[in-house]
Amino acid sequence: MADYTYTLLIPLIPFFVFLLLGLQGHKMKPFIAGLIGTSGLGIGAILSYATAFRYFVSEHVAGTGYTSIKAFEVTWLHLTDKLTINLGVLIDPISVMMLVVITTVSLMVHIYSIGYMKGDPGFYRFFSFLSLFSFSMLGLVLATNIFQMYIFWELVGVSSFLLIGYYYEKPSAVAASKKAFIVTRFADLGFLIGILMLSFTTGTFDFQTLTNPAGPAIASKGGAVFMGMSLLAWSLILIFVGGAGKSAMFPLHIWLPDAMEGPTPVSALIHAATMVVAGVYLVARLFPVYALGAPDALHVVAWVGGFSSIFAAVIACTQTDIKRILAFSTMSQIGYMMLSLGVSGFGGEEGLGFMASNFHLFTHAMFKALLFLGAGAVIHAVHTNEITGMGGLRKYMPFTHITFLIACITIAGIPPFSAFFSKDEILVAAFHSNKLLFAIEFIVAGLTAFYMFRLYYGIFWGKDRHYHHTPHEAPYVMTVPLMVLAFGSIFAGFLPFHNLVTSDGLPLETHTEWMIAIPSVLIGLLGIIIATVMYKSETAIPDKVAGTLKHLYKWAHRKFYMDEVYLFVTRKIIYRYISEPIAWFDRHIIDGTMNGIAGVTQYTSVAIKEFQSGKLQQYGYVFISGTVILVLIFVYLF
Amino acid sequence: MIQNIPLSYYLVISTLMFFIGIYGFLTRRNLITMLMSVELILNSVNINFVAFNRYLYPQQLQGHFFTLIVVAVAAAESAVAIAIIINIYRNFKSVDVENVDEMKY
Amino acid sequence: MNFNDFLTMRHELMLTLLALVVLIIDLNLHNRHKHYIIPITLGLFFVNLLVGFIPEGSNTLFGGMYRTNPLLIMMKNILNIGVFIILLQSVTWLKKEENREKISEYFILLFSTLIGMNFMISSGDFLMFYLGLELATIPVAALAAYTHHQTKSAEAGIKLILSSALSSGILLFGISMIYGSTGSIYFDTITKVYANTPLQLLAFIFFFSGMSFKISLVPFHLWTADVYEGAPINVTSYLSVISKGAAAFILIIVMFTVFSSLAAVYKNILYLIAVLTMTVGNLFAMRQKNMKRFLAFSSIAQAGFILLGILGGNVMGMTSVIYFVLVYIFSNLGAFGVVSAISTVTGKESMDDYDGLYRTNPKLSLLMMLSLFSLAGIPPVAGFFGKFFLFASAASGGYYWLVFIAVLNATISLYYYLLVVKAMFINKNETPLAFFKSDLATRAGLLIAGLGIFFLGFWAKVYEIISSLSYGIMQ
Amino acid sequence: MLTVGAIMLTKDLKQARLASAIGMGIQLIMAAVLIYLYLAERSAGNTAAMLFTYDVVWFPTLNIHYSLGVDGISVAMIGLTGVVVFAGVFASWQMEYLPREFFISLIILATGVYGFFISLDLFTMFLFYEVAVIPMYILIGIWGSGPKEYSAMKLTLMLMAGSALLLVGLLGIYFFSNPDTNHLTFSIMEISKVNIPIGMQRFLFPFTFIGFGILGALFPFHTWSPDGHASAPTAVSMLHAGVLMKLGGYGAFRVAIFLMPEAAHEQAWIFLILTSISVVYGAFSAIVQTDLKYINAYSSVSHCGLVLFAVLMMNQTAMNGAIIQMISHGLMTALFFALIGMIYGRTHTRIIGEMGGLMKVIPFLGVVYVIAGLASLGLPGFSGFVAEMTIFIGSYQHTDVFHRVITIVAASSIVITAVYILRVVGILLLGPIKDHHFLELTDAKWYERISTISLVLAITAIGMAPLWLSNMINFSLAPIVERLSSIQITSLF
Repeated sequence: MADYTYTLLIPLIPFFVFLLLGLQGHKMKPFIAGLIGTSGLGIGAILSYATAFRYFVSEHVAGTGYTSIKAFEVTWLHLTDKLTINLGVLIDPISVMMLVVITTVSLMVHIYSIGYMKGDPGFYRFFSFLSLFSFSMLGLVLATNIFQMYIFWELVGVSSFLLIGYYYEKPSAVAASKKAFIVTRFADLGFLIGILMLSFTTGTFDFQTLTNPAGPAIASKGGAVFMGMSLLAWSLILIFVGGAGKSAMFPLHIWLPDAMEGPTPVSALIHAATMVVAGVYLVARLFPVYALGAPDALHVVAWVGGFSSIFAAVIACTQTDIKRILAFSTMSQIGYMMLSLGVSGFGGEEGLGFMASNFHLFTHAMFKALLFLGAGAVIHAVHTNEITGMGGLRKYMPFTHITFLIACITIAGIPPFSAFFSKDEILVAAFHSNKLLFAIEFIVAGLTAFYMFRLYYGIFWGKDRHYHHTPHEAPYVMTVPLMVLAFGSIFAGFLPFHNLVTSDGLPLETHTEWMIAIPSVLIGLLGIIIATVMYKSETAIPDKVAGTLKHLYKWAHRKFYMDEVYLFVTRKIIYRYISEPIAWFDRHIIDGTMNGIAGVTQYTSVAIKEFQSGKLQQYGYVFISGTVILVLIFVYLF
Repeated sequence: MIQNIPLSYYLVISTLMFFIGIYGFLTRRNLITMLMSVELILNSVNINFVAFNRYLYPQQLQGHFFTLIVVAVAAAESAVAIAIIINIYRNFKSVDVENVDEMKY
Repeated sequence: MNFNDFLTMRHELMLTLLALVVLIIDLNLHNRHKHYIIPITLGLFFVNLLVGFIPEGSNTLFGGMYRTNPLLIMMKNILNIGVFIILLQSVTWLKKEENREKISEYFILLFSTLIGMNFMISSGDFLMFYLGLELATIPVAALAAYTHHQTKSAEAGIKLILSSALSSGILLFGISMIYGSTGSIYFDTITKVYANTPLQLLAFIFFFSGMSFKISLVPFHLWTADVYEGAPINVTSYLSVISKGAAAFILIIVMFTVFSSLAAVYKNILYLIAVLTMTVGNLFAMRQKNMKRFLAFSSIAQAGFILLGILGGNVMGMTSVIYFVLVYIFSNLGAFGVVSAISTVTGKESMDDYDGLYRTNPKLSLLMMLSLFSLAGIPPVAGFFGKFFLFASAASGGYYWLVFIAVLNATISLYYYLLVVKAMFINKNETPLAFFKSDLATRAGLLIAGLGIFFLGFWAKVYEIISSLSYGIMQ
Repeated sequence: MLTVGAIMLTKDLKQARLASAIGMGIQLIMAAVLIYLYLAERSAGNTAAMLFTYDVVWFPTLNIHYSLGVDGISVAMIGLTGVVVFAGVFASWQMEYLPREFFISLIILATGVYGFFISLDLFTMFLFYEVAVIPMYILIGIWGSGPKEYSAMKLTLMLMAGSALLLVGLLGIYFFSNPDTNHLTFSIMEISKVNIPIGMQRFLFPFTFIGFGILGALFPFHTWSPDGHASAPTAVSMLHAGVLMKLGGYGAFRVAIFLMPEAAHEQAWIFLILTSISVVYGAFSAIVQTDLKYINAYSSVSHCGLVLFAVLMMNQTAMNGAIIQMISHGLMTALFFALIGMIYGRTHTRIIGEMGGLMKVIPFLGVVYVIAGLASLGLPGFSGFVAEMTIFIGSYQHTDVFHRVITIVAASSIVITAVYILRVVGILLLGPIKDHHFLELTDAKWYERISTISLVLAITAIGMAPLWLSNMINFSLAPIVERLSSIQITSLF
């Protein structure tokens, strides 16, 4: 067994960077701060690559499956005899894959940010938050037990909160960060309750014990039945709620579009490549429990994923803010991954979906980060987010244009770019599992190609707009990461994922099913063509289409009024009909009772003052009556 | 001769005096009269003591002594009370109890 | 009468002597030099106080009419201490021009009542008891009317003398019935034969009403506030502390010895009366603005607490009552001392006049606060211990709900005590009472009270002594 | 060795603020040393339930002792008190009106609290309890703000009413502490060895529990808390919410549950419902408040409700969580109140609507406020998380369905907490600056930094490395839990 203890450093380095920058950053020159942050991540990335290499290649004994290795573990908190919260490092295929993804994207984003955030007064703050996020995210993926995951899950949430609200003087950013935190927090409550139930049924937090197919969690089949499903299934569904919140699955997705208020590199890192896929990772992590212990829960995952993906894709077609389009695209793609997990089985051929999901996660991280960073470069150049304020930028920003185009083609699923492979396998898995889900995904593939190219054309083609100053290409510190990611987007598809990341650790035989691949490519192309027709040069077609599908368009444009529903629930129901009445009740009824007791006492005090009339004879009366009453009571009662 | 009068007669008298005293105390407006009513009460007690002693416990003298002492104390009490009543008269220009209610509530 | 008998009756005899000495000195002093009486009397009384502490066993005199034992001596000593503090506190007041000619009167009357109380405490039969009671009451009425040019004082006097006459009448009527039904006025004899017959119950209730008047239990309390307010302040403190304390002592002795066979019945009465007294006393106290009246009602409420100890009906109860009275004497004298000091110098007695007192007279305010906290039963001052033991003894009798009501009442009482604290410490006042310096005697009086308030609680020895003495009696 | 009491008595004589700062600093060091010594003793294998005991007979006839001693729990609470008092003294550094009296009262208050935690005798405990309550009146009444007299009176009277209940409970326990030999005792350790008759327990338990519960802001007896906290001066709010309210939780398990386990089992469900109402209700109330102190006060109601809730769960983990929660909430809420006081001292308003964008002008306080907020909503790395998670997991391990369901109800408060914390942070610190006067504000002074940093350090220290604390508490909880579990649970429903 190889020693992986050094992997501990991968999350710890960003953590120390965070402390350093957070406490001392304001005294540093911005560039130094940026450099420290970047180099911290750089070391992490190198270590991650080394780990990946060792794990998958050099230390791997050919012919055997990949096992999970606990590289490091300490007890953090001792709860009961059985339950302890440990902190540690777990090395297995998916965590190693995530390490690579996170450190790569994060490193790129760090480098990019040096250019993007130049001149911002909170430069060091930005980098310290980025480091905090990297630390949390790495801690999350390396978690050895579900509770450690929860811990870092929360930390990820808060660093996301801090980064979304980075421009804290902007009310919309503040509102967005608040929304993101509260929505995910709500989801986390589900996660927490899920953990509680899971730990109660299984008596452990540890992933290795939990996911062991012969272990108690799976063998128990979940204990008591509640509303037609076992407690285990319920707990898994609740855990999935947590994942859905983080991964912006319907109906907990509403925070994601707003989260685009954050700086664009943040969107690229957190809200495209890493944090939002934490939900996928969570389900993948617990996959054996889902698949073997409670398939019911897995169905929920699949359907939520499927619905989210089409839901988001439709909305994406109508949005005009380029970052929001990308955000909905992200949601849609994560829906894919979820669905893929949902339709997967455990072990062997059945586990295709699992593999595909992780594969797609990997490729998606590359191309989506690329898209966001590209969008960032565009925004950096034109100072607006609105697609209507852009056009004809390909002349001014050639690097950005090319890389963006690569990413668009990738997401559309055109071979040989990476997403073709991952998406194809998802479709295959869905096809073998549930035809309806397959159909949905098939349509989504077309929609994806359509809205991505709509975006692409909107930005880079069409007429020049009135720009304040001539847009110019971003500096190299920004374009180099674009190119690196573009490289990743193109070639990641050739990684032998089916050998590396599978549900049971054993290699998986895949073969391209042409009956599915060809139609999917075709529908992707169809989407591209439609988009080309409609948006390459400005025509009246889009308006006409929108006019014919008026209601659908309007609904989709308003994101199916989900925000309004939430506003109604929070503002009206919680605020107006729960909190305010409770506060009123507290002030007037409870407190009123307490004051009332005092008031009654005072009142009585005044009411009986007539006894003390100052008249001697009345005193006599009272005296005599007192005696008489006592006599009556006691002589005749006893 | 005394044997012909049962104890209860004395007791009835003394009880009547007691309650007349209380009644007087509660209804008379004049402070002096009130004082006299109190004396009635005390005298009813005296009758009680003497009667009990004579009828029930003739072999001892406790009741008689008690009576004597009560009489003496009552005298002292009246003296002080009347002194204060005079004082009241000086201050209030009246000995009506109704007027003596400066302090109340 | 030999020397031993003198020792036995030393409290009473010394006081009688003292009263006579004061009288003689007074007769021989020129009008201008009357105030010399004050230090002389104080000195002599202090001797009396010390003599009181000479240890002495149990003894009886006059064929059982007078009896004494260490516990009773203890009670008398406690009263002596209280009187001594009062005397110290009244020096300033006595030195006033208007009182010059009446200084000796004050002392003589005060000592007479104290003699009465001592006799009452030591009484072995109802005759002695009655004598002591009247001796303790009638001079107080004269004292209440001491400042005869004030209408309030006169009113206080007449209210006290007439009400107490009525109550004595009723009490006597009760005694006469007791005599009639048992054939004796000796406590020892009565204890043995007393039973639960209606007549004897009736007699008991009459007697109890009379006693309740003395410690001002509701509904026999109505005279209290008026008399307290009208009487000169030092007389008020005497009434509220010494008279009440003595009455509480007697009540507990009588209840525990003479009427012990009625315990089952009288406990019900006490329960009722205790609740009434605490509640009504508190309710009235809440509204008062005049400090004397305020303290009057507060002392009514305190009397209700005393009943809790009696309800306990065991050694603990007895100990706790005596201990409580001791603590109460110090606490109340602390409060009254401050009120008296302020009233004597400035003539102000209203709570509103106390606004902002802390800024000008911090020491007085602090002592006042300590005293009030002690009265309210707040640790670490002695009142807490006093109250706690009372409650404990009631609880030992199983009266948990009564304890609960009592503690709630203590909470209400805390409310109005805090009102005074608030006035002194919190309320802003443009024109607070000016700073003044009390004379030596007053300060000594206040200091003793303050020390007592502070240390009595921690000094468990006091409680232990009382407890051991009570133990002897209860056996 | 341990006579914290003695040290405090000498300290009472010191008067100036410097003296109290030094005194409290010494006290803090003492607390740290105590914790260290305690751990050293334990690791040396000393397994006695109470360490460093000190026992003097006080009232022999009643068998009242002045009995002190510590176990892991009280050591932890003393550590908490040390930190909070220390921070409190620094937070009120610039007290101008009657400073000497202020610090003396503060120290008396602290004395009461320390005494309470180290008491092993019910009488002493009750005594210190009341000692701790009364200075509050003076402190709030004189140095408070707003309707201070009303609040002070309300607080004092309600707490005293609580002590009325408590006193009945304690006396009842006393008189049944040794029914066989008639040798009554107030000693907690001795009473824990006997079984109070079940009938009496049924009667006494509500008294005792509600008595302590009022101090722990148990619904519906919590209304003193918002008013009291809102009116109190900074240091007093800190001490009160931070430490004094913990007396309730501490007493509830040390006395009510430990000494009357059968009744506790029987009646727990009633109080569980009440406490879970506290938890959720406090949080909901906090959402709509506009005064910073009210928000925090309701949040305290919610958090302290969680303490009592966990105590009532009566298993080792949950109770452990309860104690950590006490410490954690004590630190956090003290930090909050300190910050609110500092912000109020600058902006002269506590209405959140009137402020905004403060992060820009007072970044230090802003950052600390955010930290406090995050700690309060249970972010990992801070103590709140440790406490809440221990409570929830512990509670959920209960075999009874009712307990598990109600745990979920209580757990839902974490979302509501997030809502009101973020609401405040959003309005208060972030966004544009509302009032140009705010631009002239200055950031924290050195003493304010000492105050806040000491609290933040404590919060993070517990949040990062909770194990030693948890183990220390666990060790001392073991006998209590053992006693609880030895009871035959007779029909909960």
